[in-house]
Amino acid sequence: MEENALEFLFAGFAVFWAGLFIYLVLLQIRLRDIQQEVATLEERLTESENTDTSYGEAISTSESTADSTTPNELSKRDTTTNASSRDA
Amino acid sequence: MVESTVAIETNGLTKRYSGIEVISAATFSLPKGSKTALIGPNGSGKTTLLGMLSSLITPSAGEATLAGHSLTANSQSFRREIGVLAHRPMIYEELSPFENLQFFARLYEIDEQDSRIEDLLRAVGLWQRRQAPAQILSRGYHQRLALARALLHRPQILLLDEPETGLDPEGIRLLDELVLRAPDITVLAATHLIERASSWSDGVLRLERGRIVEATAKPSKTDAPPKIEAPA
Amino acid sequence: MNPMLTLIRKDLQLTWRDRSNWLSALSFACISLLIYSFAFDLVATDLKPLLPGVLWTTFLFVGVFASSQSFQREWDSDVLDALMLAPISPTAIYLGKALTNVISLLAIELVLLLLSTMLFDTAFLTAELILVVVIGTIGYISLTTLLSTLGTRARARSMLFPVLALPLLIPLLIAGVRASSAAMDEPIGSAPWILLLTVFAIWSTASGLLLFPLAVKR
Amino acid sequence: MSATSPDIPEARPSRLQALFTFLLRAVLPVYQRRWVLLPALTGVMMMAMLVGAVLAAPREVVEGDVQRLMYLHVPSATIGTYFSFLITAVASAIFLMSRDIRWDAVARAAATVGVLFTIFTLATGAIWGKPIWGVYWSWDARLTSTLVLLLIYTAYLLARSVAGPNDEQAARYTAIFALVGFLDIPLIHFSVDWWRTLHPQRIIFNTRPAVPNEMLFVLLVAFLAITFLMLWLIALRSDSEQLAQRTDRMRMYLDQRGNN
Repeated sequence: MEENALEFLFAGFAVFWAGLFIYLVLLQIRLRDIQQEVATLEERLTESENTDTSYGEAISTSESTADSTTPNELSKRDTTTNASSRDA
Repeated sequence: MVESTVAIETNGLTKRYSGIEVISAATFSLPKGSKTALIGPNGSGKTTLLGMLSSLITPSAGEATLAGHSLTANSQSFRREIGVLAHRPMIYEELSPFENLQFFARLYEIDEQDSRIEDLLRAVGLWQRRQAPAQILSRGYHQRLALARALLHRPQILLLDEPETGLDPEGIRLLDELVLRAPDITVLAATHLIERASSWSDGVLRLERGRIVEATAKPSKTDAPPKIEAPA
Repeated sequence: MNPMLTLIRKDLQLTWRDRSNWLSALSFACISLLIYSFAFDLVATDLKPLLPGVLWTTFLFVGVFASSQSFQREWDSDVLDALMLAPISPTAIYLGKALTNVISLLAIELVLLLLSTMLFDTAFLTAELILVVVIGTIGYISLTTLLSTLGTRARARSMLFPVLALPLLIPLLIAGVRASSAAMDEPIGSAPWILLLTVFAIWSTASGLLLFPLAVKR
Repeated sequence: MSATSPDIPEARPSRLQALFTFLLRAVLPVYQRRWVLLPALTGVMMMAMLVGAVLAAPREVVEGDVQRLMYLHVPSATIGTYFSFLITAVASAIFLMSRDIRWDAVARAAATVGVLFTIFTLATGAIWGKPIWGVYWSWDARLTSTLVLLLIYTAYLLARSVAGPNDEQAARYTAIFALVGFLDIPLIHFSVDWWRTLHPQRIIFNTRPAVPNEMLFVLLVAFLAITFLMLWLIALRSDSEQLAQRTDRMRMYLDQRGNN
């Protein structure tokens, strides 16, 4: 074996960090898609004039409510009038 | 076992598909021998409700008892008491009507199978075509074969999902005679033919967006049957 | 287990009635065997150790593709619900279907053994080798029958099924090839390969029995 | 997993579910503060590993500096791969029992991270092997087992991605596949080990003279670092998958409300 196989050591570490980097980029793309979907949902919600009061109830029954403040939680505060009255 | 007068009883039967409540807290009870029409617009959950009652779909919450057997126990004897006629005929098209009934008769372990099969095939008018592979028979005959299969093991309860689909007038007459007017069978049938329903049914269950909005034991002949709010 | 026999009888009757399915699987097997011979010129004496590998890869490919269709008939005409409604346990449905697959695949494999005896003039139809083939077939069929319940859902089922099934069967492939070499008394070391093959068969049947009801429950 | 304990349907609160809920409540306070604990612990430990591996650890006399890849390779091969596939199997089993779709999200997240670490293991193993054995891939027993796991779990992710995030039946099917895949691991190990012994023996790199304890200490640090990194990546991924599930549910609700 050559004594100073340093370039292999760096190659190994480079692969590790590159893998992590790619993983995080994929995660970011996934979150970008979800943000996009939330945005379209909000548009559909605002333009549908009769906000059905059972909207909040149907959604809250399907997931327990009090969410910890996750950094990637995309609960943008709704400025529009009709959607903000619902508290999860 | 005391002879209970209730054939089907549900308590808070619910089915959630990925968060959306397809059936929410259905609670009703149907007396033995009663004929109930299950009506409601498309997508109101009729097929899911029948699917849960026939133990094909596991409920997300709540329970039900059919013919004295609890649904959640899901014992095999429970399935001997119910006959099901679904949207599609659910028969083997490569087998002939006789072979289809023979196969299911063996599964249900019916005694003197051949005579029972012959009676049923004659009753639904398939006796002449009993050896032909089911493929070449028309959709109506498939539905009649499925009807014969549902009655094969003399169930106490029949769950029908739009039984008239694909049946010609003669077939519908058979359906009425064999099932809808048969004295001792309890029937819960989802149907769109509301006006026909009043001719055979002595009760109505109306479903709207997964909720039982009307459960009348005796439908009055006026077109607006009294509205009884089912306990939410 | 009367219901299981009824199911097997019905399945064999149906397989016999429209034999096209089974015949196409048989021809696929023979053709791939011939393709190996064209590719490797296996008659040369020093290539003998390759033969178990050739056999087992053909078995696996035929087996996986054939058993991915096992519930096809039930889905096409929605009969699976009728079977679930019958007073039998879902495991009987699984066992019935798995045994039918084993019977039809064993038939194909025996034909292959016959064919390769002639093609490569080595004795394949020995009792030991047939035992290994039977245990191996039970091993992979019980797994592929469990996995074939995927059909009801994924649209890209046909290509996805081998990708799902084959990696899980790698231990069986290795054990099968080594046990077959041992059966043809090739020198392959002292590891008890037939034992590993049997353990795999027992494990896959047990997981099939336990998990099948969960797979078909709606 | 959202912060409060998941609403497990109380069909029959068996002892098992009572124990399970009790355990969950015990873990909950730690769990709720995961977004503070995990980044901090991962950051500190990864830094310590990096410094330890490259500087503090003594140079291996036989293999030279490339042996420092051990601090990445060994933890990835053990904790990173097997522990995350264990989480996948456990989450799939819980999903099959409780039919709570969020556990399917956890299982998918753990499988994704598991696949990532199998790729790390194979990559660092190959790079480490090149200077020592002169060849990148030598069908070494452990690397081959990791390769088989990579095949199985990429198939799992592929099968799951065909269906939507909230598709319960597809989730149930892939949960069963994850269980079978995990139970396959011992069989893979035996078959690959016995199969590999037929190959000409190469000096496999873990039968070296006793490892000096500085190395052991850095290795321990590396193990902790990889564990926290894995848990953090899984938490990130599973929360975003659950977010996708919730938005998908909202879309379905709006569609359903829209058309009737």
